[in-house]
Amino acid sequence: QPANNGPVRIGFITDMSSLYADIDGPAGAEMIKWAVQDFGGSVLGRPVEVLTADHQNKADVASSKAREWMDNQNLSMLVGGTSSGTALAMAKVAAEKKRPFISIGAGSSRLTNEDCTPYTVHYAYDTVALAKVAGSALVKAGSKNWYFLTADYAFGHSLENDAATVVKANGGTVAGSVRHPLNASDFSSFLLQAQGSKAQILALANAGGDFTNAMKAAKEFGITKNMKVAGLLVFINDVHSLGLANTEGLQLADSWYWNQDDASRKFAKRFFDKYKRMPSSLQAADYSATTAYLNAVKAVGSTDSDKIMAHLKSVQQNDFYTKGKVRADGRMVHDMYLFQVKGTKESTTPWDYYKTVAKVPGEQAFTSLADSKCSLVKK
Amino acid sequence: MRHSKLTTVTYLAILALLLAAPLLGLYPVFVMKLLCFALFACAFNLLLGFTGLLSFGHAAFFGFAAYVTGWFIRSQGWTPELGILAGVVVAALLGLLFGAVAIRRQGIYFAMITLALAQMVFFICLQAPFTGGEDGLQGVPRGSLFGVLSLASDTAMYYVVVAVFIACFLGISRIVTSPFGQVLKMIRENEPRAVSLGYEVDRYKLLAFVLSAALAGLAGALKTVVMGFATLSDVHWSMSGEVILMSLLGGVGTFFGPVFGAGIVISLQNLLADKVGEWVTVIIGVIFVVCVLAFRKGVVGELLAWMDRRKARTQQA
Amino acid sequence: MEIFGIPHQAFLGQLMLGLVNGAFYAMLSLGLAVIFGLLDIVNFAHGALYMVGAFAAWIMLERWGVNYWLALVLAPLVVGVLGVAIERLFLKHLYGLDPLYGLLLTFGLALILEGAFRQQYGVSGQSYPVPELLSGATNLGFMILPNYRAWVVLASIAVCLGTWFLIERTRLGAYLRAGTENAKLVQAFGVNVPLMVMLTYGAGAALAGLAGVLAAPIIQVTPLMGSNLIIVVFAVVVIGGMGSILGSVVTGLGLGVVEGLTRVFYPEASNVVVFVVMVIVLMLRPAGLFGKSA
Amino acid sequence: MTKELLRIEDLHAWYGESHILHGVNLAVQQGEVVCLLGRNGAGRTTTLRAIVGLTGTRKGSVRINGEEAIRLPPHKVARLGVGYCPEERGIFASLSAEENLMLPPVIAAGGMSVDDIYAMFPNLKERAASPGTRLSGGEQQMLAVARILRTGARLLLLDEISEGLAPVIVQKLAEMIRALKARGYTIVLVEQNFRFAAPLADRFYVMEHGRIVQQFAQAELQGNTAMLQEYLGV
Amino acid sequence: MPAEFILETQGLTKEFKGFVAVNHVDLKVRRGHIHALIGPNGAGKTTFFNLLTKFLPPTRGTITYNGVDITHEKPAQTARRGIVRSFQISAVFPHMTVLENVRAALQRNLGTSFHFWKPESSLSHLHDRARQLLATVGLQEFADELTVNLPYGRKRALELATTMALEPELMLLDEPTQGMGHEDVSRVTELIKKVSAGRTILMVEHNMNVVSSIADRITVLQRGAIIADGPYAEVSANPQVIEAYMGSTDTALQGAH
Ligand SMILES: Nc1ncnc2c1ncn2[C@@H]1O[C@H](COP(=O)(O)OP(=O)(O)OP(=O)(O)O)[C@@H](O)[C@H]1O
Ligand SMILES: Nc1ncnc2c1ncn2[C@@H]1O[C@H](COP(=O)(O)OP(=O)(O)OP(=O)(O)O)[C@@H](O)[C@H]1O
Ligand SMILES: CC(C)C[C@H](N)C(=O)O
Ligand SMILES: [Mg+2]
Ligand SMILES: [Mg+2]
Repeated sequence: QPANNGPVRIGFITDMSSLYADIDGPAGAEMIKWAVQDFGGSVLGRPVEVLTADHQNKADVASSKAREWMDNQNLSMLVGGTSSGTALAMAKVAAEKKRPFISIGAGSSRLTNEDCTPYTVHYAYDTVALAKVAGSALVKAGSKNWYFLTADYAFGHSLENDAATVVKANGGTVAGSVRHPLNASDFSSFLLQAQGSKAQILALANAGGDFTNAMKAAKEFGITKNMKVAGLLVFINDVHSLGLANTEGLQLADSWYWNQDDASRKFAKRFFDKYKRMPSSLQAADYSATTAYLNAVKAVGSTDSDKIMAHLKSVQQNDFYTKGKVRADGRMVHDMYLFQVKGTKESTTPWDYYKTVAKVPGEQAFTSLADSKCSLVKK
Repeated sequence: MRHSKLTTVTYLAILALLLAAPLLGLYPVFVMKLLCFALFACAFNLLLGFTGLLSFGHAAFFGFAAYVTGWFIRSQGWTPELGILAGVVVAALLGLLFGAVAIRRQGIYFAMITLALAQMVFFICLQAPFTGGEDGLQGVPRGSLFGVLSLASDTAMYYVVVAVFIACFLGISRIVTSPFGQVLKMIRENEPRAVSLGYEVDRYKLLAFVLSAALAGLAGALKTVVMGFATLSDVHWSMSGEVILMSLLGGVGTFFGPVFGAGIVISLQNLLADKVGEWVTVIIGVIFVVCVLAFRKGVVGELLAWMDRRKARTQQA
Repeated sequence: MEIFGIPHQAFLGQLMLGLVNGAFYAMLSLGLAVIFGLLDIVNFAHGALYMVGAFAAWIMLERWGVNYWLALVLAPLVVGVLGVAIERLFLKHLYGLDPLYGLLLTFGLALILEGAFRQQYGVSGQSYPVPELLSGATNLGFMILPNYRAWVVLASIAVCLGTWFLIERTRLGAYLRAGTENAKLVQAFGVNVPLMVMLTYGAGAALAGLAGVLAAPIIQVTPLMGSNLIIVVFAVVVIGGMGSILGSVVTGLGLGVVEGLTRVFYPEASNVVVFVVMVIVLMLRPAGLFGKSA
Repeated sequence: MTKELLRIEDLHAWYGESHILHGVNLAVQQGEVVCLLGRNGAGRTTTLRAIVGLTGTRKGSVRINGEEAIRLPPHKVARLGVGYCPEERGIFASLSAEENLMLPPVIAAGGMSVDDIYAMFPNLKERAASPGTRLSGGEQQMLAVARILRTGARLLLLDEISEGLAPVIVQKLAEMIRALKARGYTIVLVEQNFRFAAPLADRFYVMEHGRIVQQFAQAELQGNTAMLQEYLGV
Repeated sequence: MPAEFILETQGLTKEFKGFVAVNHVDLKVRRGHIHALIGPNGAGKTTFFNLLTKFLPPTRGTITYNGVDITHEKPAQTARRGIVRSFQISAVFPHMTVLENVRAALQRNLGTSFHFWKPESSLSHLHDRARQLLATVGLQEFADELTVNLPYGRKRALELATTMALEPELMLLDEPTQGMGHEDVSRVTELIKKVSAGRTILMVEHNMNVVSSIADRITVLQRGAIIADGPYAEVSANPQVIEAYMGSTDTALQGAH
């Protein structure tokens, strides 16, 4: 348990330099600092400090750093950034040291399923939601026979699994899958393997740089001619770097889009002024989660982890990013969206990329408590 | 041994420091990590410094043992000492395999072959089902030593690590001065001559390799128990490079050099990681270059040489 | 049409990719062999120089719009000059010492180069576009052959043969070979060895740089691209035996193909197949396929 | 009038930190054969190496053909017309015997032709295609001498060339040195084998502990046996 | 009763890519002899030694040692049987003391060389024997010197002491006096004579003074084959030997050195 005096320290460990750095990274860290500033810079009369570190997508780096902060810096709460492998590792340390851990960038549904802990909150999205929202839309649109190109680590595995379940549930079939290392430099041989499968759809169960590179290579090798290539986790940064010409019509699932309402646009504008690009959903969630935590501290009057967790699990959040609630298993349940990338002509202003196809209520998007394998859920 | 009085004093001082470290407010997890790497470097130095073989694949033993130990403790519920034992045994076997292949070639080839074999182990760890791939093995519980003494507290764990480290350090010193160690020395000095005296040098090299691998495995296994995880970083070639740097920086072929080198490298990484980002790699590289160019004996080696010179001078005078 | 139950497109495609990879193995192991042969240094920085070559091409394109063909000449030159600088500043001091020091020093240099580029460009890759002239693919009827990849294979074979000829069949080559064994003595005969060694390292580095430029349009240009490759190349070198230049070329191409085939039949093993081959070869022929038996 | 081809003054040389030569002085006239005698470790080899520039640091003066060579790198020294045959022979393993023979670049006109060389050392012709170090010890020695005869060097520095050779070959080498002298070569011999060197040399220098301690001419040989006995045990 | 000949080769042949370096050599070495092997450069003497000590595998032929066929044994095995060679270049452990050099050889018969858990002091009892051996070669005062610091001749002496520590029955010496000054040559010659007591020595030597003064029997090799075999006086008078090896007759008796 964190000591109840001295500064309140919030830690943020994420990929600052590698393939996920644009999606979250340094800008994500800045969002946490903004949230603290906007909160007034202190809570319960104690100053709030933000520590940040780069885990380079290495679980060992993430968990050592987390442990050190908790042992030596009296860390009150940890925000986990991108990459599920690191998030699972940090969740373990946080549980051992009894500190709230809010995972944002990581997608693996294991965080609130097999590997749930009393101190984990999974805030933004997860692989089940991606599968259910993006996957089922594709199957329903007629892509019945699937082949996966999967990033070979916790996130890719979860996403492939969860998507396969959805495909099968909707009457589709899975022809096979091939796994590529995280941050792969050359996708050609994986794509040739996929090409041999004769499946209708090549689903990319990866993200960030891996997703964009796989898309490009698929084009170069002519895969796009006889297969439909779809991303299961696509961020606005990816669409931006690939360009609308290459992504038009792509359907994708996300938890937030900068242009969805006034509050979002206001946040987005402030972000844009600093970074000359629009925030990703993760960066928005970083801000939102920090605020939620600080509110909880204020509400319970201490940084006591158990009290805070109880509080977080009892109140409804309501801000520009989310209108949801944390469930017993730690899952933050909120609405998810199915977006479609606009064509070059439809897009009128800079970063005007998405149109909303569907808004999926949280209860439908995420695993139901009844299906949860989390030991915290009483059945 | 040379400088025996000074050596004893130094060792006693270090022993005292080790025992008192937690009381002095040093972060025990950090010191434990440091000791694990120091042990790793000593194991490596047994091979490079005392047999003259440069292995560029020692991460394989360190890392694979880390996985094996982690797996037995986490998935099979073994007690830590059994898990560590399993790691050491597997590392020794792996050492036997590596050795059997690599010892057929000498010098640089030996280095490249060990590197390549280690890379193979890396890929196996990346793909094998029990290692957790890129995510690594997470959340390995420390458990209770012999099922009774809980290691959950850092202090308990710390003294166990210190005990193991001291035992191994003394063990290595013994190996080096043993009859076997004498043969290793002959091999390093003049291999054909050793053959002509009737020593089947390959067997001696192999035993040295296996011992070194087993100790490196012990270091990795211990690290898993301390830190609670085993990941690909442990088997990556850069880890093999790091352990070389530690030995080189401290002083190849000296007893205490590798410990010192490990101390410097680990502290540097710790200190710099947050402040300079990727420059850490650059800094490590620069240290490497400086060591090789100007500092081949390493810190401890240069110190010993300096004391030798001084002694010689005072004798002359 | 299928070959062993694998659609022929995938089969030939993988074979083709294997050959392309093999071309890089060949070029890099060739450079390694030249440097090793002549300076007795296992150039661990070779991978990093390859990476620098690719980055040089990419930076030239981004900053100054230098096109591929020009970069194909300029980038190796840049890397060659870097090599000369490395030789003058560092390696020069190691001659006559145990070759292991050369390995360690260049390992340090590799870390420095890699770290510096990581610091500057991060680890996620940069894309380099395929040059206009070579973009597109040729449909050979039985398979689709991306033009650029065909070019890489041809270019690398030409480079390798040229280097082989220079070293094994010319007087300069004889100086170089003798210089590796006893540079002092060759110098005492009146050959300007320091100059020769410097240029050799520069040339070896330039060769790595050239491979880097050739690779840039195929893979992501990342600071890590070299270190991932170099260890496989070491294995290739061990398999081929450092004895002959031609050996490293043949082995490089051959192993690329073996790897490609493995990807078809047992993809899980494709990462390790080269190392497995290495173990087998070492068991049967400790000196490597083309090495002179000790 | 004879000309001074080599003059060494106050030559000091070091290997690392060990100071080996402590001020060597000697001079060799054109066309002369001069022999350096001394015990093992006296510094004779080091003297030759220092002339060519193969020791660590060196100080003093080495004039070859009137040109100061002390600050020149070895390849420039060689270009002044110096041929060096090292004590350890220095045959290259990666070159064939013939490539070894052809290796040293020709630095001046007037060297021996390859045919002459093969006539002098028939073994070499027979083993021409073998890797250099696969030759027997003695064959390597022949090769080491033979290859500097090709280059046109006029000042030959020969270190223990009779070592390890069969008596017939040693006799041949003696003939060869006479023939070279007749052709006007200038030769500095370092020899352990006094009986080989005694009839060949015009003058002798005796070294001890990195210094020249004695010098005498061929004619004075008889009168110096007692001294030689003391220094060399001959 | 031990056989009269300690070592016999039959039809021993070594070819290098078609070049015959050792050609069908039948050699018998009598127990207790100092047997010299001479011959012009490139005759195949070193190669022959290499065959005997298993550093090279023979192309054809057999080697019998003490009645046992050892043709296909490994180098270390023949060493343990009692055949020990010295090298053409001096072979010592430079950064070990003189005493440790000798101990290195004595240690082998202890059977504890794989015992990595025993202390160094478990070897101390060898020191007496080591000092004895050093005394035989006149190196007793140098016992605690580092070997690098010894002059060349003494290194050869040390090498001899080390070799003797193995209690060899048969010693193979390849040019033991090469590169030595005159004093050292006579010292080493004396030494060889001394240590030959109770053992057999086969040596290659170009220095005819040495050969004539200590060899019991001489075999002359030319182009890999034996051209003469017998006592010194007989062999040195053989015109074929004079032509192939000794050169002009007047130097024959005194040798070139
Ligand atoms: N590379 C070296 N490093 C250090 N010391 C050396 C080196 N080479 C020779 N020495 C030392 O220099 C001294 C002179 O050696 P040098 O070889 O010149 O003697 P030499 O008269 O030629 O004797 P030799 O008969 O042994 O050839 C010796 O004490 C020797 O140990
Ligand atoms: N490994 C090898 N490969 C090819 N030829 C070889 C090899 N070893 C020796 N030879 C050749 O075999 C012949 C005999 O060589 P060896 O070394 O036995 O001669 P030697 O009698 O010891 O001569 P020396 O008195 O000059 O040392 C030589 O002509 C040599 O070139
Ligand atoms: C930001 C994301 C690309 C990270 C990825 N979803 C993961 O869980 O590892
Ligand atoms: Mg000499
Ligand atoms: Mg010989």
